[in-house]
Amino acid sequence: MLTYILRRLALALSVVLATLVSTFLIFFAGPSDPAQAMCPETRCNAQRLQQISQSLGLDKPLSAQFLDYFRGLFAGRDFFYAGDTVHCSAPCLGFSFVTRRSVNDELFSRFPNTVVLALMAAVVFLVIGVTVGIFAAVRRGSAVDRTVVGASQVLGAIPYYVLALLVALYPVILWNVLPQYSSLSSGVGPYFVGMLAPALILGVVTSASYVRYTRNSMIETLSMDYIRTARSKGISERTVLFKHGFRAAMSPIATILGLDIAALLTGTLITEQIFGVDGIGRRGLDALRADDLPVIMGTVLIGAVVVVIANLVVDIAYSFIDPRVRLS
Amino acid sequence: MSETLLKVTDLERHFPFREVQGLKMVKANVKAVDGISFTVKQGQTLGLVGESGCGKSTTSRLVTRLDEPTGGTIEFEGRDITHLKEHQLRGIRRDVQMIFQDPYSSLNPRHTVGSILSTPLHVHGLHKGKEKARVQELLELVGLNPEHINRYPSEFSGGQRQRIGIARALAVEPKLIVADEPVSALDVSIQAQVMNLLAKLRNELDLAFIFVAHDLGVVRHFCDQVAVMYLGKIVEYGDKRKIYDAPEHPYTQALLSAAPDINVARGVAPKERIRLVGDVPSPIDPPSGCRFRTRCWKAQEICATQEPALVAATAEESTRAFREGGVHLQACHFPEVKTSLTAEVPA
Amino acid sequence: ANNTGSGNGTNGGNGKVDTAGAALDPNAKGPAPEIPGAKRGGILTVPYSTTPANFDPSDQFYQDTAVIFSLTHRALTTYVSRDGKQVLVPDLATDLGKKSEDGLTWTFTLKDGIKYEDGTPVKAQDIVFAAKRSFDPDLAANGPTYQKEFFKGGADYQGPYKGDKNWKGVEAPDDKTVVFHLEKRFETLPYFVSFNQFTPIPEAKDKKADYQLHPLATGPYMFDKYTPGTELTLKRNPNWDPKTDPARHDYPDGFHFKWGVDPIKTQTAILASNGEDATSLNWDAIDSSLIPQIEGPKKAQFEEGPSSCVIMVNLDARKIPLPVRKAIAVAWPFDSIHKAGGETSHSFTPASTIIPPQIPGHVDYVAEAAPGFKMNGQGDGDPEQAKKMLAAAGYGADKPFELVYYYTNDQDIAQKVNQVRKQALEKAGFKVQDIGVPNKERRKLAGDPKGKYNMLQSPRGWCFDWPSADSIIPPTFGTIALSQGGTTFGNFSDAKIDSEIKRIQQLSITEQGPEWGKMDKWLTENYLLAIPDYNDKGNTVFGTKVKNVHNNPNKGMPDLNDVWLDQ
Amino acid sequence: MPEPSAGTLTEVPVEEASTPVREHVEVRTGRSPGQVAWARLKKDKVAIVCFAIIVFFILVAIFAPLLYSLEAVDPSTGAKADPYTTYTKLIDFNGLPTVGTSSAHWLGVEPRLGRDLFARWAIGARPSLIIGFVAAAASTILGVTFGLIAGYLGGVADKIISWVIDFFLSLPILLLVLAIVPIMQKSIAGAGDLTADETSRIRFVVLIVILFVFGWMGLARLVRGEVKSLREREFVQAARAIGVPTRQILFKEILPNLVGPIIVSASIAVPAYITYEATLSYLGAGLVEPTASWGRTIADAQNLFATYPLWLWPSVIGLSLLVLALSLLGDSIRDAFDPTSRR
Amino acid sequence: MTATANTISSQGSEARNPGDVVLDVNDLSVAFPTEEGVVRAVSNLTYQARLGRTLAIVGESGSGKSVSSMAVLGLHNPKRTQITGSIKLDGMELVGAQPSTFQKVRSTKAAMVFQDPQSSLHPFHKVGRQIAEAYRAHHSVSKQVALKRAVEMLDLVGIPNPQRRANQYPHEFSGGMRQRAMIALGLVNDPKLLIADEPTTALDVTVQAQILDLVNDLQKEFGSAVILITHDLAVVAETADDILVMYAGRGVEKGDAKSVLAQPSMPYTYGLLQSMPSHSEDLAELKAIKGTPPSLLNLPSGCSFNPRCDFKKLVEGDRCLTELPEWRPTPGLVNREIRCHLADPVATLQHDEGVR
Ligand SMILES: Nc1ncnc2c1ncn2[C@@H]1O[C@H](COP(=O)(O)OP(=O)(O)OP(=O)(O)O)[C@@H](O)[C@H]1O
Ligand SMILES: Nc1ncnc2c1ncn2[C@@H]1O[C@H](COP(=O)(O)OP(=O)(O)OP(=O)(O)O)[C@@H](O)[C@H]1O
Ligand SMILES: [Mg+2]
Ligand SMILES: [Mg+2]
Repeated sequence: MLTYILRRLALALSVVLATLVSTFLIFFAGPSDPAQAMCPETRCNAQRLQQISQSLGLDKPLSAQFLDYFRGLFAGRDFFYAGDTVHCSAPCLGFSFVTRRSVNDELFSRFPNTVVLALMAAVVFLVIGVTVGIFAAVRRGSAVDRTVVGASQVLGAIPYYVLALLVALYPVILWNVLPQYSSLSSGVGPYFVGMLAPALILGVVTSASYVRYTRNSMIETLSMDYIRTARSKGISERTVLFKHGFRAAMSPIATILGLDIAALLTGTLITEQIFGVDGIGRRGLDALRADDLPVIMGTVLIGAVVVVIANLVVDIAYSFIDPRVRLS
Repeated sequence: MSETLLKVTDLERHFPFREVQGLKMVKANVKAVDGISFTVKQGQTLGLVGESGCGKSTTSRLVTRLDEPTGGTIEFEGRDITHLKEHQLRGIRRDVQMIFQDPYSSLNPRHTVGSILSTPLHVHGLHKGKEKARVQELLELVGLNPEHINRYPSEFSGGQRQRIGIARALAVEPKLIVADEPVSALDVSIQAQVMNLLAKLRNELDLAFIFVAHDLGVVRHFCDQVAVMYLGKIVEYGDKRKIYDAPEHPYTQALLSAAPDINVARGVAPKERIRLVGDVPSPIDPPSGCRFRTRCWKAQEICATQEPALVAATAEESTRAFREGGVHLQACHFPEVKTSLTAEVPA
Repeated sequence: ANNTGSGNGTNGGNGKVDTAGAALDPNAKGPAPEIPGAKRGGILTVPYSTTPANFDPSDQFYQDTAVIFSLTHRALTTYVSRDGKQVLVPDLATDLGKKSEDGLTWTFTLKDGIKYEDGTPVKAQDIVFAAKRSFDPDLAANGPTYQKEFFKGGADYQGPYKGDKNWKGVEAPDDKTVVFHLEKRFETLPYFVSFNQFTPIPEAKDKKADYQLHPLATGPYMFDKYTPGTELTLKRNPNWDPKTDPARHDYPDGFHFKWGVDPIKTQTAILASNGEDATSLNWDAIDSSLIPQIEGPKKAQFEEGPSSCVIMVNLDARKIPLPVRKAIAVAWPFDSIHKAGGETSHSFTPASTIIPPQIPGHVDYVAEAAPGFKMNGQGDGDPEQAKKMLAAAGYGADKPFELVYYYTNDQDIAQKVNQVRKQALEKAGFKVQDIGVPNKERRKLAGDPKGKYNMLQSPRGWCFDWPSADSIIPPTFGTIALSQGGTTFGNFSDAKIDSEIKRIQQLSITEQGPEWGKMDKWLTENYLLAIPDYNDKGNTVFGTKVKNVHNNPNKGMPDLNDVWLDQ
Repeated sequence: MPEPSAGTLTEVPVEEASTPVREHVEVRTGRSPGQVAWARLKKDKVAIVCFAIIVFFILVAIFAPLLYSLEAVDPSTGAKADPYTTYTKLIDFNGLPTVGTSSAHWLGVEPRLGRDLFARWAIGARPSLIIGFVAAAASTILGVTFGLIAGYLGGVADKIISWVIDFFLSLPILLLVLAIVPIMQKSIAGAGDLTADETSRIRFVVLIVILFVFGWMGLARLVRGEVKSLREREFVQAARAIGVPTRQILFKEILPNLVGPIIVSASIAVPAYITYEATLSYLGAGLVEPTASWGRTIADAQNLFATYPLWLWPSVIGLSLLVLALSLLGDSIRDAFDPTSRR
Repeated sequence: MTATANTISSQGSEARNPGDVVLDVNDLSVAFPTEEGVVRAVSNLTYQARLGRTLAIVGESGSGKSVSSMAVLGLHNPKRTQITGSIKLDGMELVGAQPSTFQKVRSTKAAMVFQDPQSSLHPFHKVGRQIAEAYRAHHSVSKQVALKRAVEMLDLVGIPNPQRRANQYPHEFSGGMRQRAMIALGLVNDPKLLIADEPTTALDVTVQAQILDLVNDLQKEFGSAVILITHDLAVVAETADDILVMYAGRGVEKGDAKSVLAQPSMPYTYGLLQSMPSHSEDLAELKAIKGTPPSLLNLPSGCSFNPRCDFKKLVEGDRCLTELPEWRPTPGLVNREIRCHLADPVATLQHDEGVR
């Protein structure tokens, strides 16, 4: 068990490190010039470019730049700006010359919104996906099953953003049945109520695939020998389904969930964009438009770390769900 | 006396793995096969019996060089093949063949019978240009319809598939066939067909066999010599008759007594059963000294400290073996030595 | 067309402004006159699509932040809207400044009783500090650059942190007096000091990069919560004294700005006016899908008016001879490009001049590119006529004239416009090399005078910084920009043009207007360095409870100071 | 040990009057697993309908020019429509078309530009299909190769490849792709200047490359797992015992057994890539003008879906229907290859 | 209906005394409609199980042993299975019974021990809990009490240190212990009938002996009826009282176990015995039954065994090929029944064995 966790941890770390290196290379060694991108129009000239390069350390060799960045992640880092040092505490993701703020301020303040959206959506798709999936599995082959599976297919086939746009427009703006997003500063209640529409549509659309995963997993589980044993004990069919079938059927779903975190981030990105939720995805997109490399890189890194951690958590949780894993 | 085909000396296969104990990373070994020796002579059949996990399959895989030993030597026709590389093994691949246990997974479901049987011919460049005829011949040899050359394995029953597996092994005209539980997966009625076929081929083609099985009846029926394995070691080795009728090692005795006997229905008194307690210990950390001591009713202190060698039980036995040729070795500090072979069951 | 500042008070109409003098009211006093029927209370929500980079007063140059700062920050001067016209009035200063004889020293005196939001008094030194701060290359990276050009020693000054401590371009001899020393005459300085760069910043409270998180207010509102890049809420400033302020009202209780919203959804929502949307206002260009609404049932929720920008088709006169420039003007598919660009009848008015109508001195004329072919920014061009003109200039099918330009290939609309433009130009017999580059890069490439293009270099248009052609023609046609390594309309260096600019700039502010107007016509008729395309319009969509919205023609945005909410 | 019943379910051999010496097998199901799957597929009505839909779209894509040439000559422009020529004459000053559906424009014309919507719709099927199929083919090859290597060789190669898979799977791909598309476009283009047509062609290539570079991991993981278990299967051991060279074992013994999972995974990849392309186009990192693609059209038309529905919906329907048909067909294929699944 | 010689009528009443019929299966047929056609897994099966006795059901793989016994507990999916005939368990008719009826009788009246203990125990639940659950399903007791009972049961089946073992997961058990746990699970509610479906096939010889001894001991202790499903005739010889030989879904021979094995009277049973190496260990060649079992999709007409039968020539006409033989007492033997057309099977087979 410990071996397993340690090995898993080492893997996670190496993946994060590799993400760090590769995104760094893509962005800072790629064809676009970060200083140029950050140089404001009205006052951009050679001198200014050089100042930015210097302040960001872009004039140093790439390896030194990377070391600076890397050190910043663990020990924090100082930037020279307006004749002043701006301290960016660990884990320092850099400093944006576009907004003059440390990337941490930019992203960590928005990260909770993304997390709330993703979690609310996850609740929606897990609840819908699992209940409907089990229902379909138990009624396998019936008209209900076919309808459910068909509907999930159709839902999955329509481009997500079209659905999201429709929801953002009709129920939210025009019919006013679901409230619009408002930031946490306008109150906890309105904030969560405002998250409802984006979380619902993201959750419902994502649930389409979970309905199918759950259904398939449940069908497979129900064909296992130990389910037959459970039945032969004379316990109720409900107990068989939920106590014996459900837990075993859920463990592959947990794995899929871990793998799906990356996809969920994609979903939140589009959702944030459409519903105006102030999350890191949307911030990342803005940064892309503004060529704000430190922020883009910070977003990618945070995303990677989230995925890695989620996978790690799922894997370790999995070993608690399935006692067989604990030994290996 | 026929010449020695295969000579295995102190064969060893340890599977290393790593494990965290507390905060340390510890290297450990699964001692699947831990120093076994035997010989197989031309035209002879050696039976390998023992409980699950005792290393029978691993031995088969080592002998066929599908796996590389971590110790000991394997000599085939006097040539050391222990550590040959894949390309050096080509000759051996012709002379030593294998028949597998599972008739379902041992045939590639994507290949027709014809292609399964002609692959060895192509690989070794045998019967060039006449492969098809040879394949049909092989099919006929194992009692299948030669016209079924274009069928897929899924279209055959288990017994028929096992015949295809046998035909494949025969395709390269080997001298030694290692059969790892070739009939365990088959029903009784089919098992008999396959056994008969193997016996027929053995006689017709003068083949040597290493025959792995856990069914003692099957081994008794088919083999000349028997090696009884326990936890990666041979505990008793000798002529079939000796082993079955006068087992000396307690484990062999327990094994034989545990096998139910159909003759009970005919009024033969049931054997007195030796009840072993517990299960086979883990091969990762086998008991010290004699490996069987943890389940043995004869175990004494010496068994824990000293590993018994595989030797003849008594001096007389040793001389008898020398005189008559039939070996009988065992590895127990306290072997049961029966002087007369009286327990024979009337045929 | 709207216009601004006419001396005759109520005479709104279409009357031409021939003097700018009346657009100044040095004697204006607070408080600002009450708006009939206006009620106090409510929060006005303002969601819009762009996101201000920051709120450092030293760094502001954009219209949206200027509108927001107009609620919170007071500079030396400011504008008031009188009968739909913009008038420059003193704000923190007692008048519009006193000029020395040689015009190289200006003196402003501060009013009494002006306080920051925390109750501390505003001193002249604070304005001097702010002015110096606007030179910092980091903090004021995006701000205007006039101060560098005109203030004494401004060209090399690096601001209060890194710069020369003894720099004396701006001084405060005492707590109430601000003195500007100039390098050369700067007749429009009173306009310039209405910029946020001249709102006071107390040096003791300066936090450099972090000052933007809460710049100290002097206006009726102050920062409440600010989430950079996301939103800003304003609340009332208890230390604002309306009696000192001739320009501002404080009807709503607060404002809530939200950035980066999807304009179409926002406008749709505001037109539907459910809940908070009824007290919301958006100043993005109206989307064509909503035009049926704002022309029909929702007419009352829409306001439009001129903005400060004029858009041109820029030609590189160094590389394209005049006859070909004229042929381009004849071939140009104005209407198609406007349609493809998503422009609507509410987003622009076709232009035939360089100076937009609301600027004093504007001369309304329509030049001809060919006999009978008027350059009025309308129609889809005449490819046959253009072909003939090209032939006359020696170009034909065998030897086509090649037009080379950069276009943005990472924006959908730009790609579409390019399709239309290319097809039309090719139809007129030009060979077209359209070089697609990402937007950021296009700005760089098209702003490089040595670029590969021969047309559509920067600038695409020009938005004036104050209502005088002085802030339009010199920066866009003068050689200075070109010699400093920038691009201009035409990229053309011509001694005659330069001397004419210099001559007009020496005139007093009131005399300049008509002269610029004449120069505008002269430039187009004789040079055609850039083809006038259109004047941009500002649009405002607002909820049913938002009242008294009117467009500020200097900004193309509503004056939020005058808006009130009907709760 | 009894025979596994899964096998006997579908493959019960029939024994008829046999001669004493050798057995005759009277075979009813004389087919390889692939053939069995194919036979099942042919019986699957859903699969056939889906297949028909896909073929329909493929035909539309191939014969798009022919299709729109059937439209009548527009009386006001005096020309036959094509997907690229703009006719702003047909557009009013607010950008909305002044003509509706007509014999000259079966689906009307595009707001703002006046291009023929039917022509664009028909030709717009091409990018989706090409990108979907080419990227799926490429990622399949990549995934299978890596999976085979990792699974069969094991050891260091396996560790490295598995790690790379994990690494790719933890990247927030969409954001990265959005950032990389322009960078890659630049690298491909080099220093040269690109016209609109060149840009759109390069974008096409970039998209395909990106889709498969970020899309092979799932299959590689699957193939690796399968190979790992196949490797231990006795028929592979048998091949080794016979002396079959490794390469031949990989390609002749193992690969044919992966046909099922590979086809299934490829059939799932195609609709996924098509959807992904549309999403990228929506976010501005997809195809560019003047390419006509459904994803682009949807992105363009999203705000006018109520005001001018003809613009948006044909593409949404086309895309959704194609994706739906492809994924249902994928399901059917999977079922056909999986003897235990019965819907 | 049954023609067993010493029928003890127990229809409709509860079985209490040794020898009472607990399970009365009558003309049972089980068929599965599949894509390829209807699989007739069990046809016209009739047998009884009695208290205190062990009935062995033997036959080759696929002969319907498991399917028929699973029908007793109603473990087939009712939507995909056609079951006809009658199954009376302790007087209760189970064919066509409600799911609730099955729930009541499972584990209390009849319990089943499955072939593969590895896959038959839930991998995620602790062994003790799995056993306790079965107890609680039929007794309203607290969890602790049920768990105590589970520990007792584990002790009973000879698992050392049952208290600790109850708290472990199945994968921490060895194969033999798992099978013991399965047996404990089967017996926890003191059923009158225990069906053990090949309980030792997956086990080693020494462990197999332990388990068989255990089942025998427990039967003596509880006096319940045991149905032992196996394909190992030697096991039958040592453990069973009665035997039912199945071939292709049908019973073909039944009677006293020892008697049947010593003196088979149906060619298939005879063939099976002949092909066992331990039966004829010194013969150079085993006497194998030729051919393979038929497809259940398409059973041969007449006697299902006819394509493989060496003796069908001895039956006049082609009755073997056209007419399904009915159950009849074996001529010349008491307490034995066969389905075979042979006029004098005993003599015929004895003669054949003599020839060899
Ligand atoms: N590749 C391997 N890695 C680690 N351990 C192995 C490996 N192969 C076999 N073993 C271990 O070696 C021991 C002997 O295995 P082997 O398969 O030879 O037994 P066997 O006698 O054939 O058993 P069975 O009767 O079950 O087939 C077992 O404990 C097994 O777990
Ligand atoms: N659900 C099902 N659908 C279709 N056929 C089935 C089903 N269950 C069992 N069968 C078939 O019924 C036949 C009898 O199966 P059964 O499991 O009873 O055999 P068995 O005698 O127990 O054999 P074994 O010794 O292999 O356990 C087999 O051919 C099997 O394939
Ligand atoms: Mg083995
Ligand atoms: Mg069975």
